[in-house]
Order: sequence, then structure tokens, then C-alpha cells
Amino acid sequence: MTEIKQEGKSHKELRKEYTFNKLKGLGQEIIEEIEKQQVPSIKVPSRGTGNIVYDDAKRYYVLGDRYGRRSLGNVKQIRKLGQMVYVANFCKDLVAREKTATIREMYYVSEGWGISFKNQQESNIVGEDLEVTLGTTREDLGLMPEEDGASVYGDITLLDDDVEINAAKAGKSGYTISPTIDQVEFLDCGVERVIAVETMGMFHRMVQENANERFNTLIVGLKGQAARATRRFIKRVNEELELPVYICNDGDPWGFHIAQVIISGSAKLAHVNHDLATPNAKFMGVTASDIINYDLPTDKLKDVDVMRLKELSKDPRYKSDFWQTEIKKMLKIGKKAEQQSFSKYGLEYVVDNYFPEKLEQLEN
Amino acid sequence: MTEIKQEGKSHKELRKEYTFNKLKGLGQEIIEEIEKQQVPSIKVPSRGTGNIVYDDAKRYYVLGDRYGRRSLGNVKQIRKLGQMVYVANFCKDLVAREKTATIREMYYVSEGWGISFKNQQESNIVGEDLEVTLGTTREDLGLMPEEDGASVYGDITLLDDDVEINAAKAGKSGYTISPTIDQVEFLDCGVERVIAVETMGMFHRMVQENANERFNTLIVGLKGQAARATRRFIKRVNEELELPVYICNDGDPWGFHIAQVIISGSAKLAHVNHDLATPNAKFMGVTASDIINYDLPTDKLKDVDVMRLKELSKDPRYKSDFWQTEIKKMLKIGKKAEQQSFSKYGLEYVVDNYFPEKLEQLEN
Amino acid sequence: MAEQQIGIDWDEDFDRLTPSQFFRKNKQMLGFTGKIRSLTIVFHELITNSFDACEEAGILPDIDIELMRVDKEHYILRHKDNGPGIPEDYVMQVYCMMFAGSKFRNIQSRGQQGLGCSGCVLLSQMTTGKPAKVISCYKEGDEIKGVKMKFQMDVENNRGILMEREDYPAESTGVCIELQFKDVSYSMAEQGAFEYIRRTMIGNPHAQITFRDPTGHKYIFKRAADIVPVQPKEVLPHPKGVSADDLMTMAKNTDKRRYKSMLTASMSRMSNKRVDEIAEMTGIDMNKRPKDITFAEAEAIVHCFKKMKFMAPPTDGLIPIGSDQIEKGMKQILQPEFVTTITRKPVTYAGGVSFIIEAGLAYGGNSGRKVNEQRKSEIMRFANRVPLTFDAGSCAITEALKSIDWKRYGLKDLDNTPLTLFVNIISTQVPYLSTGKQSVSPEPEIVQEIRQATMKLARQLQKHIRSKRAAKEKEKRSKVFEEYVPVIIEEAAKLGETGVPEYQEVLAKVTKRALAELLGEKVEEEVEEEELDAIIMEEFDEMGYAVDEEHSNLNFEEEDDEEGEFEE
Amino acid sequence: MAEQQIGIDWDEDFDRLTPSQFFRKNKQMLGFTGKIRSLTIVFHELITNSFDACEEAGILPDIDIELMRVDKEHYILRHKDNGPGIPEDYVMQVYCMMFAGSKFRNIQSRGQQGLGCSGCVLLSQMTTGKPAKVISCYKEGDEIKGVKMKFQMDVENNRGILMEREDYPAESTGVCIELQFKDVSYSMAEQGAFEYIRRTMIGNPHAQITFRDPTGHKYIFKRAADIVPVQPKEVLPHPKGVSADDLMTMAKNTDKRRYKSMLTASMSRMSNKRVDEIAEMTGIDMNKRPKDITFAEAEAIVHCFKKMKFMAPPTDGLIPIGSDQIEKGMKQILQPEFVTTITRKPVTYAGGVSFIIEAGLAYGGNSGRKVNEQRKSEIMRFANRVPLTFDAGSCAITEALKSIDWKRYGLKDLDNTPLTLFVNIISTQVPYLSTGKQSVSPEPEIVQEIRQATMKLARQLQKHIRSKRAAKEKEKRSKVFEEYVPVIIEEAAKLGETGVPEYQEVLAKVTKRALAELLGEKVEEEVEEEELDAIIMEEFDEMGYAVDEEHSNLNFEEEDDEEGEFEE
Repeated sequence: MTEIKQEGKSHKELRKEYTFNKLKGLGQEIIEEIEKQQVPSIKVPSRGTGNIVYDDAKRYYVLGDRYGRRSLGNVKQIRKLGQMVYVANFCKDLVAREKTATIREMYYVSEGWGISFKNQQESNIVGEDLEVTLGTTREDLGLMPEEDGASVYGDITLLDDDVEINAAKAGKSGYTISPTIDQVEFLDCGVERVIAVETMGMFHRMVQENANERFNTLIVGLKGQAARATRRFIKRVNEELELPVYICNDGDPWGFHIAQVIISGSAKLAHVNHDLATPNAKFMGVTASDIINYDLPTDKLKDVDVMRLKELSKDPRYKSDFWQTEIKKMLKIGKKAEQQSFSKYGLEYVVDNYFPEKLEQLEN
Repeated sequence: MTEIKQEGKSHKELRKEYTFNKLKGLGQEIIEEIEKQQVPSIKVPSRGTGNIVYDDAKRYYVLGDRYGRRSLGNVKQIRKLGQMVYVANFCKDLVAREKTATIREMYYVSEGWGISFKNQQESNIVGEDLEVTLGTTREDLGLMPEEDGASVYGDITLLDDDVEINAAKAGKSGYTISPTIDQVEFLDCGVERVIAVETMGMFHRMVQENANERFNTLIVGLKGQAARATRRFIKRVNEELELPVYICNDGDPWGFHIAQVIISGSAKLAHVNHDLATPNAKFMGVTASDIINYDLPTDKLKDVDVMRLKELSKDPRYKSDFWQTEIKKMLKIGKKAEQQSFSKYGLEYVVDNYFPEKLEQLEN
Repeated sequence: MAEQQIGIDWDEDFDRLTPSQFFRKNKQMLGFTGKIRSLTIVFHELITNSFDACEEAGILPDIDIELMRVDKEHYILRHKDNGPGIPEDYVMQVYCMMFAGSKFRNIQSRGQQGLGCSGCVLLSQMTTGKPAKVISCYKEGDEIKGVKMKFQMDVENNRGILMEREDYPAESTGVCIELQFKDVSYSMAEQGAFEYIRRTMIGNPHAQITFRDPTGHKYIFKRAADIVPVQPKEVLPHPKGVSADDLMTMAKNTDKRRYKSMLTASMSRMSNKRVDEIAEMTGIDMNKRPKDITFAEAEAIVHCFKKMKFMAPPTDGLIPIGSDQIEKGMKQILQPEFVTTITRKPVTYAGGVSFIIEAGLAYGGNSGRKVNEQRKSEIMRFANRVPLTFDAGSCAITEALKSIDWKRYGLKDLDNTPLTLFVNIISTQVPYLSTGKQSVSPEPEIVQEIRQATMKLARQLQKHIRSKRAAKEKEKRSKVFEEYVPVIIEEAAKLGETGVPEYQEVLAKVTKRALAELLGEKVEEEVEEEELDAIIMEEFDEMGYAVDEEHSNLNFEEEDDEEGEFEE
Repeated sequence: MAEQQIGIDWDEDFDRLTPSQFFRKNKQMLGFTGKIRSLTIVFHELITNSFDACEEAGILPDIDIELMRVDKEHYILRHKDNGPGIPEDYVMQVYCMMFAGSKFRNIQSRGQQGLGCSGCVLLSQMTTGKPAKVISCYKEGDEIKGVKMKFQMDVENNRGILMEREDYPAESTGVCIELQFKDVSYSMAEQGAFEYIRRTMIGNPHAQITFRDPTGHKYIFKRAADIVPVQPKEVLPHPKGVSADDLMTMAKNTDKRRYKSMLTASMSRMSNKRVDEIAEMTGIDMNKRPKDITFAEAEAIVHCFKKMKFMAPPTDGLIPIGSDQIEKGMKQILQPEFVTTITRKPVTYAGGVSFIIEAGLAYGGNSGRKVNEQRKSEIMRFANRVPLTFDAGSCAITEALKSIDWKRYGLKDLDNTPLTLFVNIISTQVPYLSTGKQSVSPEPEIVQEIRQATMKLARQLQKHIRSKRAAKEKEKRSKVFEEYVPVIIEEAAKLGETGVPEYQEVLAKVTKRALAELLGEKVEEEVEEEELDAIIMEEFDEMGYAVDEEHSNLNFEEEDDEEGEFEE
């Protein structure tokens, strides 16, 4: 577990070179068509629901083989084609200079372009178009989300540029996963597993109760739906460091799905799930069974909860017996419970009793 | 600037002792009344708008001298009195054990109490009642907010328990201010000022452009409205380290007010403003004048923006000529602009041009 | 010329209709539209007629109605009253002659002018071709005579055709009529015949109706009050309510010989002094013969009326049901938990027409309309004691009730409250909006009066509901103390790290105080807890970063308001 | 006995009214309610009467109306037509006798039965006491006679009283009537007299009206079509639309001597063969005299009618305005940018009553109602060419138009579209909802026909608006290419780190293609960009943590839809 793979650095450089060439190639492709006196047209893989396919072998959603076009000869498509070329140039510059920008910044930069964006939505779309067309992630292109990822606490040592950081020594709130997580190397790691929790309330409880040492684990505070950087981090620790990942969320459809998006990726981001999904991660709870077994304080399911549960039950990511049973059970009892409701039995109960019992179940 | 005050440790211990005795005193007060065969009744300073007063000397809101009562003899008040005693016992236990809990956790713990809470709102109120009655902050009582504070990047060294952290070496997203910031000591500091910005987009831009070194500054990413821990941190660096603080937000009423709450405290938290407000902090921009002078890309003011600006213009915290002029100017041009809109002139412009120019103005 | 040939042939094509022929073609003008409504109108016309006849004769109405189903949408209706009866010579005029009926007088009355009964016979004949059967028993001198007749309507000549006649051994006076109808429906709906009877009984607690419905079920709506309503007097028109055309008609029909005497005799509040003033203002010779009056003169006189001040019209022509009687009626029919009623003083609309508003409000019990096992609120509109069933939308009563802010009276969801609101307008001239006399024009004075009356009732109801709730509330209080005081003192001792002191005396003190409150005794004033008196917006921003533990106070305020509802 | 004394005194109190007396007390039954509405109804009655008279005589109507203001709410109305005139003997019957008028026939007609004109005279007399002045010029043989009369209405006797009479030197036929009114208002509002004339002209483009308003302004509504509408034929009632009571009336009025001949002569589609079938089914002897028919027999026969199949009623009795004529009328009055009209085929409602729906839609120009300098959509309802002004709410036309999903036809905000919708119902028996004949009962078949007609017009309008927009759109396209292609190629060269190639040929290619599209030529099919065909909910959660750059796609879909509007 303390053995670290050293392919990080070359991997980072390879990625940069690969992305740069992809971008350049896009320009060349267009120019070649023009030279052949043909009307250039770029194939863009479709991101419509019809082209999002659950891959049973990979255990996450991928894009199918349907695609759309951006043609220079179509009045509806020419603007988007033009914008894509401008964005590509902008990104090429970022990659070359090893900088990043938010899409919001790009939107303002685009004021000076020959074909500007009407609104931020338009720039978002074109950014995503470029991502799927080239098969690179937005982070590779230097386009960063605004928000940071999760907080990490526990004995892992990272190298970010030339700074070494140990996530057990970065303060009570731990190390914050930044959007540029792919540029970070794992130097050393003294833990055996990862436990990710939905709320920072639970994160701080675990830190306070020394859960990182008691369970020899990293504690990840997801802050609700996991950001892309968080998902990438979890995937990397799972694959590069071979750490098992357990996710503990609120016992409701939203908590279920926060876990599931980490495990099986989202449909919406099917084109980058190969970088984001961690099919080996495991859902720890709170399950409907936990609600019953631990006699937790509950709230009634709202209409929207029930609707969401029914949606989930039809989703291929939930087809396992485990999920089908738990969803049915929750619908039957008509209740949901929060992570923090274990406090009914005292603040320490969740760490003293619940986690050990669940880990015992999951690891044996 | 590198000289650090060493009163932290004893301060922390003093605070603990003080809080513990306050809590104990509350119980004794009640029992004494009973022994005198009188009906006990606790005075609770009122937090109604009528009792929130702007203190011109202190330059922030404080509570006036009106108060309400929680009497054992009043059917409406007896439950609240009872809940307050239970919460006090809960907090006394936390303080004694040097632990913290979220109010959410307390809510679940209260299930076992003789007088439980009907809902989370009720527990929030009673927590705040206790805070104002004893004149202590919630953090002192061990009741922590769920969410973390801002991110800090730059050369400051902190001691949290026995861990030393340098905020320039905690990753690209910096050090995260945790709710227990009052337990943290400042060990060393190599900067001359603090610049706080509203968005993490701007935070990362500054990190990327090396703003911390170029301006010899801490960079604070507020993430919108500043959390209590953030405000406490800013007050402490301002007062303990004597660092000037500059706040740079979006150029709209909401950005104005995020800055103003840091500077002059909030009305809602008048009872703890003495711990939270930093009257010496300065607003850097984006001002309405900046919008005009830098010819920034803008959005039209919405109705709600206009309404908010008019509210602000009547608020005593905005009575200075500077604010009155800027609010009028914004209403006149009818436009607002985001921090990131400087990207119109290129990604680096804000750091290369705007910050130096504004610092020049503010510091001379 | 060619044109001439296709034009009208006056001798051949020009036609003159009788009223019966006209209404035969325009039966909707009599209110006969729709199967349910048509039958309800028949009930209305016959009941109204019986009531008017009984009351004019000082008899407590006692009506027997039987509705028998012959076939789908085919019914026989037998309607029998204990009124004074109709003399044989007039029976067919009443039932077969359109526009024939009691002479029009400026009097508070229920019915229409000579269209109601004959309309029912017309509908019967049109839909079934069957004759009407009538038994009339009436007094001639001191003798009671009885006759049984069978007749049809001669539409072409607007009169009846007698088919059979025989003497009938009369014991007491009254009329019994039997009619058949097709294309009508009996329904329990709000606009159906049954509901019409039910409402009629609330507005006429002095009456008794026995109704056998088509299933054979017999409903007896018992008399709730044993007094025949005082018979309304004819009221002479008030000068402020008279038009030039009305003056012309008066002049034509008067038996007086001079303008002067005609004016004083035909109008109320019109003295000789007033006539002299008018003579002076207009220069008209008031000794002229009434027949010689010109329209211009009439206009000049009416013009004077508008400028002069008169005493309000006499109101002894208005006989309200009376709040006691309404209460009896509502109790009888609705068995409510609570009832309150009001009869307002007479006032006028349009300058000179008097009216009285009466209202009643019943709550709980069988009040309200039952919809899917749930009781909803219902509004019962009346004019001169007659239920108004149709065209609720535009009616003054509906408008007035809608304009009331019921929430102010603690009724948060009026629709779903088990409540019956009764409003009756008494006037010699109810300003109906439409032909069918089913809705009252929303004259501002009328709407205002209805509002006033109803709000007074609503305040009574609010008091009732409050005191009911307050009683419950107070009982709860002393229990609260007994439960909480020991727990709190134990917990406080733990907090203060002291022993638990003797607290029985303090407990007795506070429970005694609660008991005193329960008995309505005065207790020393408590320093009230101060409310968070306004919402503070500080911590919210557009971006949705709300600091959780701070903004949750908002909900607190709402809650506290609720608790404090009976304290203020 | 005491009771007897307060009862009714039959000889004294029982009264019989004439129709005039009745309506004098119930003028709201004639539509005279409200100052604006009363005057509009007067215009309606007089214009309708003139139109009917002219058309029956095959004359193109030419009407002169002058409204003079005497004082506040006091007007003189002079109404003159070029119809065939009224013979002297009938003048007072037409204008003073209620229920007198053209004989009722089963014919498509505008007016009411003998109430309209006499109603106007009654209103005039009631409000002003002034007599009516009439000049009537009419043909007697080949001679044109003229008479000038002044008369009043004798309400008590339902007839006229002649006051003055003189010969009048007639040049052409026609009637001129002058009446005075008080308590009425002239208004430009939607329900006022002016709007009534305007709408009348759209429904009757063959007429001409000259109107001088109270300010002296003269409006000339010119004739848009020079053909007198074909005179509708009387249509015998269809068996499916006949009731037993109708049969009884037929039997009473027939001159035939046998059931059989009466049945075949009084109804359409009724052959001897059919009568034999009925005889067989009912067992009734069809050789009996009509007078002997019983109601039971009539019912049995009607029962047979319901079960038998008949050809649809003949429709030559229905004379629509015709879509061409409607178009002319709408163009004349509204000068629209676009107009489309339709006259549907006759169909029936209630089993046997024929009707025709006609509709027109005008867009742009002066279409629609002008409200605060903005043009809003307006609906003009007509029945047998007569504008329906009041009671729009419950009308079949309103209901039908409301039920149409206008957004499907590209009208996103119908209310604020400059559009006039015209709907006319032609029938021998328009099923009016109320006395005033101001709204049509929403029979399902009628509503359906109006929907069909209107949707067809809406589709035409959609095409018009689309093609207008498409033309603009296409023009924009070639400009797009000329602007973007050079920029994109330069940028692509920078991206590919190559030189900028010669691109004129490619540019020519794409602009040529845009031009071809503009000319409507076929171009090779483009592979369409695939839409994001459904919203994906993934990244949203209850807690509001939405990952920004991911969920913004939602807006994209909407936007793309908008762009694609004319492409699909």
C-alpha cells in the first residue's frame, strides 16, 4: 500500500503533448478540406440520451456511435463550428503555457473574437463539444470548473508542483482537492482504505473521533454531489493506490445517487466516465435496512423522493439485487434518514459502532 | 510583521474556563431562585430589529439593552427555558471534553431529552438564545456550523493542535479555514496584507498568476457570503498580525454587501459582531467607477438588484460618501459587472493591471 | 315589378300572437331551460303561489307535494296547499291566462306577475299534451265550496278550455293541482327541486312542507315557528324612486281630479306643502286635471323631486323574516353546533327604494354542503324569502360575500368549512338582474349592507370558535407545568452541579396561576417575551450561500405567531 | 270570518295585462338594461328590420342613420332605409303592437318576432313621452304612395294612437323613423352603437350605412359587394327536430284533411312511404282527420321519427354570406395585411337542425381592437349576419375559440396579436341561450364546426406568417457565410499552424447553396445535427449542489429549439 507508481510525471507530459496535437490536428483537418475545395464539417459525438449507453462490462455509461455535424456550409452550424475553432485556439494557448482558465473567463475573453458567444450557455456547449470531439477532458484542455472538490483528511502525501502536502497535516478541514488534481502526484500513502461521506458535518465528526487512525482510512468530505475533481481523485486513489473506497451518505434517493455517480459515473458525462467512474467503490450506507436495524430518527419521504426512487429503480446502474431490495424497502417504509441521525445514540456512536459494523460486512 | 503574539494558548484555555463557568452559573441561578421559592426566569437579550443598534464608535452593529424573558411560570416560555437548560448541559459536556458538535447532531441527540425539539428551527433558536444570554459565541459553546470557511493561500504558518501548516504549501486550493479557527494559533507570517476575493475562479487565477508573491499577500477565497469562521479569521489576522485587509468582489449589490458584512458585521449577528467584524478592512472593488473606468463587460441591473441597492443606500453601514457615490453611480449606469469580466483584456490583466492600480490607490 | 313579387304580402304574412303563443315559442323566457332547472322552476312557481295565497289570507302554509315518476324524464306532480282557494270563475284565468294575476302594487311579494302558474300549465301541456287537474275549495260567504276541474290551455286565445267539471265535497279551503311533465329531471343537486324545498324551509320557518319524492320517501319539513308573518302593506312609491313615465301612468289611472290631490294620494312623503313648493319651482298649475298632464310637466316635476329633500320612505311595507325566525329555521333544518342571525334596519338604494338585509350563519352539525363525505361551505341566497337558485355569479349577494376577507375572522379555508350562510333581501322592488329573477343587481348600497350584516355574523362565529379553542388550550396548560417543572429543575441542578432543591411550592405557584387564568381571574402581568419583530435579510445573497444556522430564525417567527394567536 | 277579510278580493285585485303593459314593467326582457346597451339594442332592432325588409324585396340595403344629442343622455335618432316601405294600415301595427310581425316560419331570419320595433317605440315613449314620427313610402300596384305619421303607443290596449297624419310626396320606397330617447348613452366602446354598425358592415358587405354621430362626424360604410343575398327559402321542419307539441300545433293549423297528407305536407323528407312505415309501426290510422290527433298519437309518431333514418334536412333554406363576401367585407373595414375566410358545408345539430359555420380571419392593418395605441385581438360573433354584442362568456363561439391551442399555430400571445376573428352561424333555428339573443348555446356539433373552421383559418395565417419570416431568414443566410467563412478559415489555419489557403471556391459553394435554398431549389440533404433529445437529471440534487458547467446544457436545448423553428 505504500508503494507508489512513478508514471505520474511522464503521464502529465504525455497528456499535454497529446492534447496539444489533437487541437492542432483539428485546425489542420479543416484547412485540408478547404485545400481540397470541399466544405469542411466536423463530426461531434452526440450527447443526446439516445446515444448514452450503459456498458455492462465497464460498469458505467459511455457514448454510443451516433454523432452530429458542424458544417461550414450550414447556416445553423457555421457559428458553432467557428466558435469551436476559436475555443480550440484559446485552449491550445492555455495548454502551451500550462495555464488554466474558467469557462466564465473564456466567455469574457471571447468578447474579442470574430464570432463571440451570445451567452454563457453557448460557451459551455462549445467547450463540451470540443471535449467530446477530441476525446479529451476539459481539465486537459485547461478549462477548469469554478468550484473546488472535496476535502481529504488522512495520511496521504501529494506532490503539487514542487510542494509536498500531507493531508493529515493540512488543518482540521484537511486538504482540498483542486480542479487541477490530474497534475498532482501521489508520493506516499499510509492508509488502507477511503471512506467518503456526504456532509462536512460527518467529516468533522470523523476527524474529531480520530476515525482516520482508528480505521486506517482517508476521510473524504464530498459536500453533496461530488465534483469532477473529487471523482477523479477517488478513481485515482482506487486505481493507482489500489485503495478500496466506501461511500457513506444520507439514507435517501439523493444520497444513493451521489454514491452511484461516483461508482458508475453519470449519464450526462458519459464521454469522460472512463476518467471519472470508480466501479469498484462501494456504497456503505445509510441504507433502508440501516434505518430499520438502527432504528434511526427519520423523515417521511416526500413526493419528489418517491418519484426519484422509482426513477432510480429503473436505472441500469441500480439493477443489482442489493439496490433493488434497498429501494423497495425504502419505498415500503416510506422514510428516509440523515447520516447525522446516528447522534440519537450519542455523538460518537457512528464512529464507535456503525462504521466498524459496516466495514466488517463490506470487507468480509 | 513577522512578530507573533503568544497569548493564543492561554487565551484558548481562558475562553474554555470562562464558558464552562458561565454555563454552570446558569444552572445555579435557576436553582437559587427555586430555593428562594421564587419562579425562575432568565433574561434573554432581544435580537429583534428594534434592539439592533449601529454603534458609530465601534463601526458595527451591536445589541441594545432590550431583552425578553423565559419564565418557568409562563406556558409559552417554559418549554424554551427547559430546552435552554438541556442545551446548556449538552454544551457544558462538549466544552469539558473539548469536543464540538453540529446543531444538526444536537437536534438528533435531543431525541432523548425530557423536552425535545419539534424541529430543527427550534433547536437553532435555543442555541442562539444561549449564545446571547451567556455572551459567548456558538463556537465557544462547541456548536459548530456544518460548512467550512474560506480557502487561504500564501505565506502564513498556523498551528492547529500540534500540526504546523503553511498555507502556501497546502495545495493549489490552499488551507481551508475550519469552524474551529479560534483554536488555531498563528505561528509565523511572511506577508504584508490580505486580499479576499468573492469567487474561487478569481482565487485560482491569483494563485496561478503568483499574486501572493507579487503582492506579498494572503489570498482568501470567500466562496460568496463569508462564513463566520472566515470573518473570525480575517478579524484575527487584521488585529493579531496587523495586516491590512482588502476585499475584491463582483461589482453588484451582493458583492458590496459581502464585503460590508466582513467590514461592519451583520445586523443578524449583532451579538457576536465584536468577534466577527473587521472595521479596518477595505473594499477594493469592483466599484461602479471601475465599471466605467475599465469599460467592463456588464449585465443590466435586475429589479432585485435595484431594490437591493436602494436598501443599501439607507443602511448606516453605507453612509460614507464613498458608498453613497458608488451606489448612486451604479443605479445611474444601471449595470453590474463580475470580477472575472477583466478577462476581456486577457486572463492576466486583473493581476497585472487592476490589482496594482487599486492597491496604489488604497495604500497611499 | 319583379321586386314587388318577392316582398312581403302584408295581408297574408303579417301576424299577431297571443302572450301564450309567444311564450310557447320562447319558454326559456319563463326560466324553462334545462331538464333539472325546468322542474325546479315549476316547484318554485307553485310553492311561491301557495305561500302568497296563504299569507294574504293569514293562514300558516301547509303544503303537500308528491312527485311520481312515470317513466324516464316523465313525472306527475301533485301540489296541494291549505290556502283560501280560488273561486271557480277564476281558476282557469289563474292557470291558463298569461299576464293575468294579482294586480301590480308597490308591495313586498314573492311571485311574478301572472306568468308563473300559467307557465307551469303551458310546460305540462307542451311536453305531455295532458290536461291540468285542479281541485279548488274556497269560501263563498260563510260556506266552503269545492270544485274539481280538468282543463287545457287554448294557446291561440290565451285562455282555458274546460274539459270536465264536478262538485267536490270541501272540508277546508285550499287548492290541489296535478300536472304531468316530460323532459324534466328530478335531482338532489344544488340546483334541483329537493334543495329548493330545503332552502325554502329555512327562509320560511312558519311553513310546513311534506314532500314525497319519486322513490316514495317522505320528507316532512316541520314548521319551526307558529306565527303567520305580518302581511306586508302596500307602500306608495317614494318621490325619489319615480320616473316621468311612472307619473304619466299614475295620472292615467288615478281617480283624483287635480294634479295636487293625485300627487299627494299616489306617493308617500308627499304633502300639500311639497306640492306647493313644486308648483312654485315649476310654475305648473296644480289644479289642472290629471289627464291633462304632459310628459314635459311630468319631467319637470320629477326634476324637482330629485332636488328636494324628503323623509326616507316608510318601511312598514317591509316585513322581514326576523332574526329569531331565521334562527329557528336554520336550527330546524341544519342542527348546527352554532348559529347566529341578524336583521338589519331598513335603508334605501337608488335614492328611494327601501330594503332590509337579513342574514344567518350556521356552523357545524349539518351545516354546509356534503361533498364526498366532507362538508363544504354553502351560500343560500333569498329575495323576499324566495330562494335564488341560479345565476349566482353576478348576484349582489355573491359579490358581497366574495369581497369579505374571511381570513380576518379566522376562517382560513372558507370553502372547506362546514358552514351555511343565509342572506335574504326584503324589498318592495328587488332589483333583479335577469328575467328569471335569480340574481340581484349589485347596487352599491345593497352590497354594503350585505357585507355589514355578514361581517357581524362572522365576528360572532370567530368568537365562538375562539372560545372553544381557548377552553381546550387552558386545560392543556396546567398539565404542561406538572410535566415540565420537575424535569427542568433536575436538569438545572445538573448544570449548576448542585443538589435538587424542594420545588413543590414553586410548582404550586405556577399551576395556581394557570388555574386562575382558566377561571378568568386577573393575574399579575408577565413581562412578555419580545418577538423578533422583523425579518432580517442580512445573510442571504443571490448566490444562495446562506449560512444555515443563522437564517433558520425566519421560521421561528411564523411559529411563534401561531402560538400567540389567542394571547394578543 | 276574520281571515276572509284580509284575503284577496278577486273582482278588485285580479288583473289582466296587455303585452305592452307587461313589457313596460319588464323592459329588461327586451334587452333594455344599461344606458349603453339600451341604445345599441335600438340600433340593432332598426337595422335588422331594415335589412330583412330590403332583402325580402330584393333591394340592396342603403341606410342613413343620424344620432343627434339633445342633452346629457338625451338623443334623437333618425333612421331611414330604402326598403319596400310599410303600407299605411300596418305602420302602427308594426311600431305599436307587441307580438305583431312577420308570421313565424321555419326560415333563416335576423329579427325577433314582433317585439323589436315596438320595443324601441315603447322605450322612447317611456323615457321621453314623445311620439314616434314615421314616413313610409310604399308601392300600391305600380304607384308609390307616401305618408307621414305621428303616433303614440296605447300601452293599455297594445296598439297605436294616431296624432297627426299627412300625405308625403314619395319618390322611392322606404321608411324613415324618428325617435327620442333619454337615459341612454352613445359610446365608442366594444358594446356601443358605433362598434355595432362596424361589425354589422362586416357581416353584411352588400349593405351601405351612412352614420352621422352626435358630434356631427359622418361615417360612410361603403358597400363592398353589389349582390343582394339570395332570399332564404322557408324550410319545412325535419322530422328529427319535431316534438309532439309541434305536431299538435301543425295538426291544428293545417288545411289538409288527413293525417297522411298533413305529415307529408308539413315536414321535409317525409314521403308517403315513410308515413306508411309509421302507420305500420304505430298502428295509427293515417286517414283520420288532423284535428282528431291525440297527444299520445303525436308522441308515438315522434317516437318513430327518432328511430327512423331520414335524409339530412334540405339546406337550400340556408344562405350563407359566402367566403368571398366576407373577405370583401373584412378588407373594406379592416384593410388587413392578410385575410382568409371559409364557409363550411351545412351540417346538423340536435339531430335535425341544419346550420352553416362561416369564419374569417384578418391580420395586420386595422385588424384587432386598438387599446392604448396597441392592437389586441378581437372576436366578432354573428348569428344569421347579426352581430352578437353581449353575453360573450357562455357563447358557443367563445367556447370553441377558447378551446383552440393557438400556440400550435405560432400565435404565442393571441391577446396581443392584431387580429380580427369573424364567426357567423347560419341556421333557421339558432339555439340562442338567452332572451336577448346575444349568445349561442354551445351544442357540441356547433362548437366542433367552429373549431374546424377556425383551425383551418389559423393554419392559413400560420403559413402567411411563416413565409413572411422565412423570406427574411433566408436573406440573412448568405450574409452569414460571407462574414464567417474567412474568419473561421484564418482561425483554423492558426490552430493548425498552417498558412491560409485559397478559399473563394468553398465560399462560393456555400453561398450558392444558400441562394438555391432561397429560390426554393432542392439541395443535397445535410446530416442534421442531433439534438440532445431529453433532459438528463443526473447532476442535480436536492441540496442544490449543481456542477455548473454541466447543467447549463439545459438551456441549450431550449435555444436550439427556437433556432430550428422553421427547419422541421
